[in-house]
Amino acid sequence: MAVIVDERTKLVVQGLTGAEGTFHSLRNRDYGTDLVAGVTPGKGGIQHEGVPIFDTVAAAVDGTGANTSMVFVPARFAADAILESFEAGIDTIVAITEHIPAMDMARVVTYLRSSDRDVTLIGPNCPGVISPGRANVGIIPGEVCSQAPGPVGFVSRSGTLVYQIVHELTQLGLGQSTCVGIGGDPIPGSDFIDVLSRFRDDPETEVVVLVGEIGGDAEERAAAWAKENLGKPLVGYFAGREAPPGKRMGHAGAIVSGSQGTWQAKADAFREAGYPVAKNPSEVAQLVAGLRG
Amino acid sequence: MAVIVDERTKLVVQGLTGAEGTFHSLRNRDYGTDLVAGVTPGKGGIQHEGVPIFDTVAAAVDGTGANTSMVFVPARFAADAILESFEAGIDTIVAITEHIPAMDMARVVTYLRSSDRDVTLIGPNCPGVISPGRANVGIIPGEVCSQAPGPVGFVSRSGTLVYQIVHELTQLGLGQSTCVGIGGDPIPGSDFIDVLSRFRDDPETEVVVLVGEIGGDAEERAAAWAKENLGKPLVGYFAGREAPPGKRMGHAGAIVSGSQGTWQAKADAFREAGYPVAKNPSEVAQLVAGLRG
Amino acid sequence: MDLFEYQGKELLRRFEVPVPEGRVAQSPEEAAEAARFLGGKVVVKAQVLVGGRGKQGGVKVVDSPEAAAAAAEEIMSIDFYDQEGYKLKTADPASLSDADRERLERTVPMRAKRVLVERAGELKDEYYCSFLVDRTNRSFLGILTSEGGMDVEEVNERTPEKIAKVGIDPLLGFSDFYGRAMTFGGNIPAEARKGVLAILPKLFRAFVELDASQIEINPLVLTADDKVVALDAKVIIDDSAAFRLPFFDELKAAHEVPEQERAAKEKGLNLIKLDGNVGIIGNGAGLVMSTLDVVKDAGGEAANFLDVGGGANAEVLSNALEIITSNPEVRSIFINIFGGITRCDLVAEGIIDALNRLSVNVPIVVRLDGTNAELGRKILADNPNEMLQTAETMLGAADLAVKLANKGGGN
Amino acid sequence: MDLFEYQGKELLRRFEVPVPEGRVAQSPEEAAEAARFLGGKVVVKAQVLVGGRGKQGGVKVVDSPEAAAAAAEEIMSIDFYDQEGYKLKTADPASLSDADRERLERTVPMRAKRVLVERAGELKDEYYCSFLVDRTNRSFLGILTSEGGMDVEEVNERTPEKIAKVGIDPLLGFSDFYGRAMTFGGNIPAEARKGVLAILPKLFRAFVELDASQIEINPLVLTADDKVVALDAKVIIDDSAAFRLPFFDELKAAHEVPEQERAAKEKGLNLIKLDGNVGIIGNGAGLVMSTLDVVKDAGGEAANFLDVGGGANAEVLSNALEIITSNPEVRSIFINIFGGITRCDLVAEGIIDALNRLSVNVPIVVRLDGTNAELGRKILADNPNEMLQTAETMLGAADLAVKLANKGGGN
Repeated sequence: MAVIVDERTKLVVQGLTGAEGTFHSLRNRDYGTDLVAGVTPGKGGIQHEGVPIFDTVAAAVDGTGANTSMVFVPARFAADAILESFEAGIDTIVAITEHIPAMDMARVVTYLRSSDRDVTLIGPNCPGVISPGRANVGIIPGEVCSQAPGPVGFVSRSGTLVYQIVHELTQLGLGQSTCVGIGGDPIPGSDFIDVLSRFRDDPETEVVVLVGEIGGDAEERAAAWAKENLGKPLVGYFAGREAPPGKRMGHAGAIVSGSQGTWQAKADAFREAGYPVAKNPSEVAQLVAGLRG
Repeated sequence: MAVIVDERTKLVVQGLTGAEGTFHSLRNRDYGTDLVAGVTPGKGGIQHEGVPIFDTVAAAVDGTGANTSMVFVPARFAADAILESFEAGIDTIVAITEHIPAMDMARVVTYLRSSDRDVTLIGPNCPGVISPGRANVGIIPGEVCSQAPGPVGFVSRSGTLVYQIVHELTQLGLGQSTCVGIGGDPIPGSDFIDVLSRFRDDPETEVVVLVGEIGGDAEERAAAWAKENLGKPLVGYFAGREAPPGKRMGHAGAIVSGSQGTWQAKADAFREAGYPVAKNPSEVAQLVAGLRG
Repeated sequence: MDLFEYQGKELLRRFEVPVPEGRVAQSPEEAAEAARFLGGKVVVKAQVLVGGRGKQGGVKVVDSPEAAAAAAEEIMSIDFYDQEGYKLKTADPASLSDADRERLERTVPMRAKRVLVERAGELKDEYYCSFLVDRTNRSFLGILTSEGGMDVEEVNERTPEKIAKVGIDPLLGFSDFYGRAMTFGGNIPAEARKGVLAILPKLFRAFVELDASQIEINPLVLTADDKVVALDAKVIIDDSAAFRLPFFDELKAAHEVPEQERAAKEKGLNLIKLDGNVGIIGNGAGLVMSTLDVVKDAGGEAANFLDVGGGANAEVLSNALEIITSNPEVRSIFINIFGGITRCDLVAEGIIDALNRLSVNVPIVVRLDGTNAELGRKILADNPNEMLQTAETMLGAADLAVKLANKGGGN
Repeated sequence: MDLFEYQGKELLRRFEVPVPEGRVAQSPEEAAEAARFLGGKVVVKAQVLVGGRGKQGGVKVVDSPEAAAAAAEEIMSIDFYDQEGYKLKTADPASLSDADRERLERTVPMRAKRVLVERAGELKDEYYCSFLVDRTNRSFLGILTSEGGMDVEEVNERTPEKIAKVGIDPLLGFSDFYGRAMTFGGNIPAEARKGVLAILPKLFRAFVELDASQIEINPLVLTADDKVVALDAKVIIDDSAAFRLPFFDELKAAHEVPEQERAAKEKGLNLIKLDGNVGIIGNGAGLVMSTLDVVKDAGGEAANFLDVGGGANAEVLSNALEIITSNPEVRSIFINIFGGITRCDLVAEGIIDALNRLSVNVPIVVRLDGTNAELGRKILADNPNEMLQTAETMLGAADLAVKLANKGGGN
């Protein structure tokens, strides 16, 4: 099982021939991911590091049966690249690119959600997804994870905190089913609830770790959803408890979310839902270990 | 049963307070349609000919439980009116207004089709829908139809040909389950196939009449669909056999449809699918009568 | 509204679509002046709304103002036929069927009132590109192929895989991947790719903002200096959007319409002139088309298509009769009304009014049904006129009208 | 980027959103000149990015150029606090908790470097309107209520039904029914309805085309002559869209940033200055925030937030250290790196380079983990420096850094 990526993943990388794209794509392949194609318009037909390159994602899908794409193109072309993958029939899209304008993502996410297809977009501005021992799509170093699949489902808005906290889990012998970095952008392709619902449905996942940050109300909503729907233990950690309060322009944000987005608000939401909140990254692993007895 | 409109129809009319809107809304009410509300922004709160008027469709739905809307507003406001009905939760929208720009309708139809809801838009530029003895939403004169429900499902691109041919059916004692004018616009809310599939699912409908026109390939596609899916007898009639061939600009149209849209192409498609084609309006009724033999 | 090439290009220029430099000319003198202004080799192109004007001599390359004037003069005297008509005209007469021969006889050729004089240049390659409202999918479609030129329909039949047909979501608009799908799918060669990829979003924006139902560029060319340019433009504007297109009326004014059609339009009537002798008045396009069909079945030929529309009243009917009777070819008139919104009593009043107002000397056959038909028939019966007859059914009325037309008479 | 009111209004004007006539002034003299130009009664408004500037004396109505100059002078000398800070500052000191008192001490007030001088007029009514990127629904939201003014959040808590919150489909864009849903739903009175319905699509267009994450008009007013005008404007622009906003850099230039933050930005580093004495360097915003938290738990206070980002190399680290050590408050530095894309060996090289290049005289605690961490630790061990210490864990490193900071020392 695992979620989002696994042994059945056949990966096409948009922007594979760039320096960053090459580096991480090959790392993913080295990890064991089935890297089948790259896409660079105008370079169709060549081989790059042993990977066949196509002009379009549609051609790559036709030629290789790719079912998952990773987006590594520059920000101004990335929204279009996501749409291209979607239209080519790709069902799992992992967008690493950061600084995609929110207007673009609002349109992209609306477009994907309005389709009849069941498409998963992770990111943008995210470190990707790794299912230990199965597949790695993104930039999460495989070494921080457990070598074999384990019982912990992990989801985080922050990138480097994925590394830090998964590393601590691994050191305590707590293997992971899948680790997902959803990214911290205003309009993510998948939010906490989307990923939690995948963990709910995954029989291998026995306990879930959610790593958030101050700002917005995604953590509060996740807690409310989990209480009603998750049916598995959940441990929360939120970075930024001591961060200086951000300047706030006007009232619109507060009218919408009804939350001030503070650490306290998030911690309260978790505790009220019956979920423990870790004080620091190390405590996350300790709390999970405690739950596992 | 019947399709699209029936005894459960609760009608709100957008543009009811205009002259045309009032005339036809009241005729629909006289026919027996449950006319519950009108919408005219800024006139909310008044009664017009005994019908409560609301500022928005949402308010009308809240206040009256309306589930069907009829759009009678001028062309430049009509696409927006359709969207308003949709967003207010209306499931059946009948747009009478003609001359709505095709760009607007392309956007509206795409928007409606991308929703999860099962929404039916009939029109624009159409005479509406009547289920004899049950409900009339539009401008089809109730007198041309059978007084009681009957076995014939009727669908037409042309408006006045609805009157002519339904009248001929009625005179031969061939009652109708529902008569639908889908309108002749380039981007109709419902096309022949949409309505045929409703007739397929309607146990009361035993035979279907399809009235088309030269141009486009809607009739050809309908024949192909019906052959595979309808499972009921179908009689075709197409106006324009002797119309002068229209001037044609460029190749685009032919590349798309692969059909020249001539009367012969449509008649061939029907005959190849095993369906009789009437030579004139009177023969439609005769062919149906023969099938009912 | 179908736009002339020069009109379409003028609009496309506003969207930064590269088109050749050119000037429109209404006379040989103006053509010479345009050629002088442009300098060097120019192409003189008939501005006429038919396909295949090149085959009919409507496009000439010349290299002096004098030659441009001569070309314009020649072009403006050509009888242009649409593609169907041209095929019939140039076929071996012996090979034509009776129907084809008849159709050819009925075909009225067109003249070009203007020529477009454009700077001529060397071309390396020709492509075909269009954006259109796709009725089949109720969406937008972009079409592109490296197999450009006039025979693209044949390419489509023989090797459809060479033509990229890319559905474009009307809400999403033109995201660049659509352009790549068109360009790579249409096998545009590498040297033209950048230029084509740059022109596509501009064409699409023009398509949407002009409320076009079609923009066809055939050929889209790669010039000797590696520029991608729209060498022709067939633009069709959605008449329903006229209210929001500030340029609509001005462009419309350049279109000539037959006098009778113009008079009808002025009175809000939709008339198309035909070549038979039975005048037709009906309400609703479908019913009028159907009326043409039954007239033909009865052995007659319609003199026109006239739709008085949904809410016809006495005045509309009276106007319609006035226009129909102004056609000297008409030998009988068939008024076929099925009242819905239209009330038959008002139709009858309009007929009586016209008979009183005009000196009508062709027989009129009236068939009324639907809303207030009884009342309408009574009004006609109460105002007897030797030119006026009624019929119970549409088919009966058609038979009678044709019989009367064939009997002769008329004005 | 949060725009100043005058910047937001300048942009909104391009979208034909009615705003009061006004001029921005950078000195009392310019304010007087602006008042002279405008004539009559004017309002002088502090251009400062805090909420509730009115309560703090930042908005004054005057009726002469001299009075405008005086108002500008006064306003430009006010210490402005954000709403939270102002609440603490004006509260009874005895009622403050220790944490609040500490927060107040750490709050740095702001000055207005500019005032906006606008023509003042009579108002009949005030409303609240905004468009924003709605993170919760991953869509757009339009908000409108007749209950305008500064207390709209309270209205939202007490009587949320008085506030129309209308989701706007990002693909569909602003169809007019959204405007009616906002206007009728927000109880806008009949006399203002037409003006509000006209302004909404313009505001929405500005929202989209400016790549705004928020446009808030509070108040949107009905003037004595029944015009609907945006009296204030809080516009936030999405920094990620800077590449396609030609005005971005110019507007950005008007924003003052602390010297250290500016220097960091020039080197591509994301730094926010804080008031403690433990310098922080980390990779990734989440890890840096988490580092602040553990420093606090260890009893320390961070001197800054500095994220070296995803792909930090030796040069970046060296620059980061240079900037941190330029802050005289810093007593110790905590470098917390978990290598993913970032390679720890390059980080170590950067540290060594900085130590060689600069005269660093505060202790540095380094914690390396992840990609090439072993190698990085070896490089540090091979280049011993009395100011340099390493730690195995993040928590251990935090403890050490805080202990060293509290011990004193420093440059």
